[in-house]
Amino acid sequence: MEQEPKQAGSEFEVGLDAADKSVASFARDDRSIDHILRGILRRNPTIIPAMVLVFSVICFGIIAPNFMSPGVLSLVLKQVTVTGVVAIAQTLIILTAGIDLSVGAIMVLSSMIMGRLAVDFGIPPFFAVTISLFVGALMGWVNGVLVTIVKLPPFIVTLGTLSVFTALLLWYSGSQSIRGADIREMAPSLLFFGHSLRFGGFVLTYGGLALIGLAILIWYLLNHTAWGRHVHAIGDDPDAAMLSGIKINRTLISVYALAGLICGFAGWVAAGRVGSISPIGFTDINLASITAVVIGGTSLFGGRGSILGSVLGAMIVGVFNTGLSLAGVDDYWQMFAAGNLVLIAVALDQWLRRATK
Amino acid sequence: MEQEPKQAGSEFEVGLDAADKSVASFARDDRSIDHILRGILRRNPTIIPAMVLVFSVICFGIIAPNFMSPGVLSLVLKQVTVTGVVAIAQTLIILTAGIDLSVGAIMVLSSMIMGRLAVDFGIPPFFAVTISLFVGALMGWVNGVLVTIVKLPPFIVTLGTLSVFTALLLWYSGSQSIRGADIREMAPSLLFFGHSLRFGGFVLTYGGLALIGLAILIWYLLNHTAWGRHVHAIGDDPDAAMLSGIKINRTLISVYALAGLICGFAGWVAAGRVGSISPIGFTDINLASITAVVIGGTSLFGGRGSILGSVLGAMIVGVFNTGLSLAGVDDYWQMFAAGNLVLIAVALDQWLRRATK
Amino acid sequence: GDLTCLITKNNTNPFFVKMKEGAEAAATAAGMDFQAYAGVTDGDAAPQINAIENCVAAGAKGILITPSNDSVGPALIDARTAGVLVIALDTPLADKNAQDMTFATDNFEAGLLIGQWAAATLGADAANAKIGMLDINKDNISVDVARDTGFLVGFGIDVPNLNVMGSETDPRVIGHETSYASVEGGVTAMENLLAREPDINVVYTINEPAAEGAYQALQNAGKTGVLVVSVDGGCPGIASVKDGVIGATSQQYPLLMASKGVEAIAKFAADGTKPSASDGLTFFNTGVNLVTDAPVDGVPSIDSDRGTELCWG
Amino acid sequence: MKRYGTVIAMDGADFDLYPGEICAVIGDNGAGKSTLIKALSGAVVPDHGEVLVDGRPVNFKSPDDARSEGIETVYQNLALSPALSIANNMFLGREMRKPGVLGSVFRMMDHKRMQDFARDKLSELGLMTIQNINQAVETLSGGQRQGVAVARAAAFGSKVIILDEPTAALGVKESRRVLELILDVRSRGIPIILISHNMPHVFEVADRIHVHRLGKRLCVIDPRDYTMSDAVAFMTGAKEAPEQAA
Amino acid sequence: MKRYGTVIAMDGADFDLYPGEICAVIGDNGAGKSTLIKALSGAVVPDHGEVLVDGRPVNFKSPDDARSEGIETVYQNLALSPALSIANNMFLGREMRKPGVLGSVFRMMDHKRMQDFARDKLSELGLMTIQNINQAVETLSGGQRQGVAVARAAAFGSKVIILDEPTAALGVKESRRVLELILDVRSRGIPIILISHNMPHVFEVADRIHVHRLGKRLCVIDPRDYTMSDAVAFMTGAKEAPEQAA
Ligand SMILES: Nc1ncnc2c1ncn2[C@@H]1O[C@H](COP(=O)(O)OP(=O)(O)OP(=O)(O)O)[C@@H](O)[C@H]1O
Ligand SMILES: Nc1ncnc2c1ncn2[C@@H]1O[C@H](COP(=O)(O)OP(=O)(O)OP(=O)(O)O)[C@@H](O)[C@H]1O
Ligand SMILES: [Mg+2]
Ligand SMILES: [Mg+2]
Repeated sequence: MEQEPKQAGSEFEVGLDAADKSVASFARDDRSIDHILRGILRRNPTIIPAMVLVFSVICFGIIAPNFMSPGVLSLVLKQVTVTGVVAIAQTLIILTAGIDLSVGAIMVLSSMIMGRLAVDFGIPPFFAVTISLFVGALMGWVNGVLVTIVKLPPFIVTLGTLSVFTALLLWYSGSQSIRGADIREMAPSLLFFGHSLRFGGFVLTYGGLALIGLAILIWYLLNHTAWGRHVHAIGDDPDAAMLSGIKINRTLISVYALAGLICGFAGWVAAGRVGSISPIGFTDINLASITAVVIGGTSLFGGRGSILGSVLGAMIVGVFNTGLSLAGVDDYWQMFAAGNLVLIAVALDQWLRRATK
Repeated sequence: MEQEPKQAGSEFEVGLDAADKSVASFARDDRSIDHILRGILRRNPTIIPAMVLVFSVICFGIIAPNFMSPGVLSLVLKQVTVTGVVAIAQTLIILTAGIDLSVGAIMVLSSMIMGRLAVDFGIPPFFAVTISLFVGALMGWVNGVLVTIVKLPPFIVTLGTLSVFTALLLWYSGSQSIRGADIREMAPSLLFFGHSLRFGGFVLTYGGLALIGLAILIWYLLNHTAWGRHVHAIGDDPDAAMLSGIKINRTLISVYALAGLICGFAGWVAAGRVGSISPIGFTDINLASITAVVIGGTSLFGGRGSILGSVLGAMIVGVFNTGLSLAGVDDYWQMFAAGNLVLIAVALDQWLRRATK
Repeated sequence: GDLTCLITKNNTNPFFVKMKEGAEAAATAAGMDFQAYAGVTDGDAAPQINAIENCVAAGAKGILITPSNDSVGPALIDARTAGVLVIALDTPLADKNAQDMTFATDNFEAGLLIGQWAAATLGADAANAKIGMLDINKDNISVDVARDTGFLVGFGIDVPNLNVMGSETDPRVIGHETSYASVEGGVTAMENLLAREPDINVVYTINEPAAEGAYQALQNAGKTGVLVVSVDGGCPGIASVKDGVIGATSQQYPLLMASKGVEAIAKFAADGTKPSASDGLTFFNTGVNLVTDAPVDGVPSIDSDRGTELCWG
Repeated sequence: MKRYGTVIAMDGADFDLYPGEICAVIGDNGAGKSTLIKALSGAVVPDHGEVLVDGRPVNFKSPDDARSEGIETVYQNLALSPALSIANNMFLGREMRKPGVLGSVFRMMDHKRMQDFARDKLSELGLMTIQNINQAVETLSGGQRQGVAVARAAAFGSKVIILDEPTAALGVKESRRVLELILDVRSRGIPIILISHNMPHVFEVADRIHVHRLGKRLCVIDPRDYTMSDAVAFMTGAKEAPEQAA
Repeated sequence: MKRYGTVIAMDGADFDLYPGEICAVIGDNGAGKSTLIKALSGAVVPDHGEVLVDGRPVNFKSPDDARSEGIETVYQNLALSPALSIANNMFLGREMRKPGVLGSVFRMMDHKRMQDFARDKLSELGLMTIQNINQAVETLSGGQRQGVAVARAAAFGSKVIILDEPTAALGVKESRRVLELILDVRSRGIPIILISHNMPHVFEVADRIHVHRLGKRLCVIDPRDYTMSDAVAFMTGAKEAPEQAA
């Protein structure tokens, strides 16, 4: 039964030329204020943490007497600087659907290396800082290689390297801190980020400025370069990204190395903040950075989130801690409040996202 | 152009009756030993941690002089009992593709409640234990409700409740421990699991027996009841499980509550292990339990894993810790080795899984 | 009233919790407001720096602090510049300018007393004793180092470096294990030491919970007659001395430190006078007593009944 | 009616099914066919509207509720658990227990009975030769998986069986088997709802065709009265739909 | 040749493509069609065998390598990033940079140019009216997504375009558009590989038909010489295949 090839289509498709050429469009809600607001929130999810921040500042301004002063507000900024910088690194990793439990270890180890090179070995601070940043990036690179080449889940990789880096830290430092006086004498520039500018009662440390600058830089990279699009695509759906021709391994390794570099930088900022370098320190920064990222609205499943949100998230936690303590709330209850804050912030975020869909 | 309905199919399908009715079968590898071994490994993935355990026991037997004695081997079992019990709870959560950072807090808080009820308030031990187990289950239930009803990611939920439960613990205990002497006097049965049976040099605590019994019980539930199949299905693909008619929320809440109950039970076992009840201690049990689960070959992505593997995983870590400390290795290097152990064990597991596919 | 701040190392060690309760009671009695803060981990300065800054922001008149680390020095100097009286409790700061005064027990002295007691109790056997050391951890936290080396020196062991733990080479010391100053850590650490050397007959412990754990492990292993010594002198610890669980402990007085500290701040707030050091010392010594029911010659001690009267919680 | 946020996926989608018939649902991509059947099978809870079974209003809160009414669905995305075995998947949510105290008190599953039943059902349907009923579903090819999903629905559906594009990913041979199965099920008197984009298939087996457009029932036509090209024209809006015909 | 563990998914699958032709690949489910084209497009690295482009052996290690040779593929599972916009998806992996120092030093993307290009391509293909080129792909219907994937391949494929079951999930109207697009691309002289289970579609557009069976090329037939029922018979093993015809 020979048939005519290249026919114009099955006979039942003849009517198609007359078919409706427009895409299906469904009835839309009226453009009520509610609707417009939802649209704005959907397009700018960072507004949610921003509003939470403003709201909590106002609340504490009412509850805690001294809270609404330039001094206290700049204090909050100062206290969240290190967490904020690390949260930026953590955001990068979480955007790729990973998680980094080793950020704190990388930060403290880089900082220790910087200090010992400059103070104990008398290497010029510039080189000491460069080397420590490089070592930070190297540790991140190791994480990245384990995640991509050995193909282990990021949680496992960084759980393992957390122990490994901490062990190296304790061994390398001999559990000895480097005293602030020695640093000030030998290499004062290691404490650079601890200095500050004053505008009336408002005090802005160089560390705070560095946080803002870094946030802008990474925001630019994520939103205005091809690399940033690739990072989002990988977090969104790694298989799709691979099939789209993105070099997954190379991009992922670069993300981990960059995160390591930022953690190394955080080590420098931390030295300025604390005024000395100690092998124990910032013990809660892993969880604090994850908390900041999560409160900032970045999804732990990857692909969705923002750097600005994470910085705001870190500030929200800072406002709560300082605010509660100024309000004279007990330590336990601060911890209690922090736990509830995480739950409420994320629940609110999820709810708003569902509502604005 | 009316057409005849109910025709026997399009004309191009006429030849189908003669079609090959067998499923596609591809050339198979020969049944070499290699092939058979792979088949066994694929069907029994628990063999991998079991082999790692045996191998590491032998290694330490060579390195550390006293290691291969019944006393030291029973010491390892004793030291991993609490971690093992908590790892069973953690396995349940991880099988549903969740993670529980609050296991340690639940355990210590339940144990504290048990101790204070029995010792400070003189409630009969039986009721004190029952109430504390109930409170453990209740805390797990809270996690489960937040995960299912409020729909927050388990990582966030338990990060939040970790702080909340710890705050409650500090508040409730006033940071006071309950002394062993007081417990022995008022309610010796709280220390039940610290007693032991002796077989020659080999000492088996009741806690160790409880661990084995609990592992068998949960293994039975997971593999021989419908509930266990549902837990696996939910971890595997929650949407598919929901569409298959599984009551996802109810099952998930039951998993979290059961995990809480097991953590409460771990608190009882821990009291026997330590001989007293203190709000501090077991600080690393969260990570230790996750490590044990992961080394035991359970996937963090849910749906695949085994209880027995987790118990073996806990033992592997125990063997490493005790072995290294007997070999006189410094704390740092124990930590270093533990980190590498996680990485190597999981890499090996992944590699074997790929190779045996 | 005026605000007093107390900043402790953590929220979990009963020593600091009692210190907080004592300070709060004293502050209330003196008609002052009171705010307590705690660090997270012993040795981690960052949370304490935040706490110092928050205290200054809240307008505190004085800060009582058990510093985790000398890194809090600069923040304290800033606080002093802002007119806040700074009193270090329990642990002095290396930087003299960082504090107005230290109210403390000499931790080295506390260790020395139990070391001397253990050596004297063993008598001639001290020459071939087998000693297990249960420290907090390997981080060389200053209190940990002072008690550990104090004990060894008191026992008559040569310690070349008093600033770190484990510098001695004497074979009588079997090993230093990490106990995290908790009962659970104490059990595991003691078990590991016993696995290495079953004939240990002297156990130094960083504090009484660790001692409790060590005793538990010894009992499980069926060991009797092992000398367990400790430092702190909390009421549960003294009860353990009474029960024979602990041979001797050096009792400290955190409540005294806290209440003296609060008094000093109250005085400073009232008329600007600053506290002064004890005679012949650079700090205000709140004292230490050896508590044991088996006193030995040459080492002054009090018995457990007296210890119970003085204990802090 | 069902809204996803601001999108109204389904509005005024009346749907009737008569005993022992095969009712096909056709419509453009995104017309709301899957949403309609999800509402019928409890996977999605409609914002308004009601479902009647045997004239009695029912209120499905979950797929489980629908299943207990005897409504079985093969979803577009299959809804199988990849790591579980074929037998476990077939019995997911309705596992058989061992008889006696083992089953009632210890709630032990009867693996053997479930495996036998699953093997019987699969070979009865002649859909494929499965070598090992304990094989994980993830090791099956797409066609075999579709077979398992269809077999599950056919084995347990007592009132209605719903199939959402059961042949989309299937080859010629495999599609034919599914169509034979559908006719076989109807011959047992169980009505079937079939969603498909394949017009020849639809016209071959359907007793009535429900045309869905922009979230609404456009019309219901009898395949004997209209041609495929009419159906396509209605569905795409090229031709005015007839007044409700069936 | 490609093995997945113990399964040999492809063995001896020779494949030729001539300039300017549409070559269809047909075969049963699991015959290895997707594996074959994944090997051609670099998504899977074959264990043995080689790929020649213009007679020159190439060695694709990743889809990126194939893309830089001008080979564009629409995979069965689409390979779009749900959270990224349509424009971003179209340019994923080959983003345009701003001219001048902004682009070369600061590596700034030229959002505007990419959006314009994407809008042009989509409307040029007449495949759909997209309201907003910055809409996330996850907000599109299945048909619209398929359209984006096809448009991407058509816009950038300069040597070969590979389509793996591009119409499986599409409605009648949407399928027709894709077929028109395929013919349109061929008229630009670019050869196309089309995998499909839809025989009428295959016979309508293909110049040659490659029949795949059990991981091997069974035969290559000319649609003018054989009927659909012959092709189905070859593919399912019902009839002996002819000696290599093309
Ligand atoms: N979970 C969801 N969230 C938001 N919108 C949805 C969701 N599910 C479906 N929709 C939208 O509802 C509409 C109807 O979708 P539905 O899946 O019912 O279409 P369909 O007729 O089954 O299409 P197809 O033939 O492609 O399967 C579409 O516009 C779709 O984008
Ligand atoms: N990642 C994988 N792991 C293991 N086996 C695989 C994998 N991908 C494909 N296979 C197997 O290889 C064989 C060929 O699969 P392939 O996807 O190429 O078939 P296909 O011809 O495209 O089928 P379909 O028409 O259903 O798309 C099948 O038996 C399949 O089960
Ligand atoms: Mg659909
Ligand atoms: Mg395919």
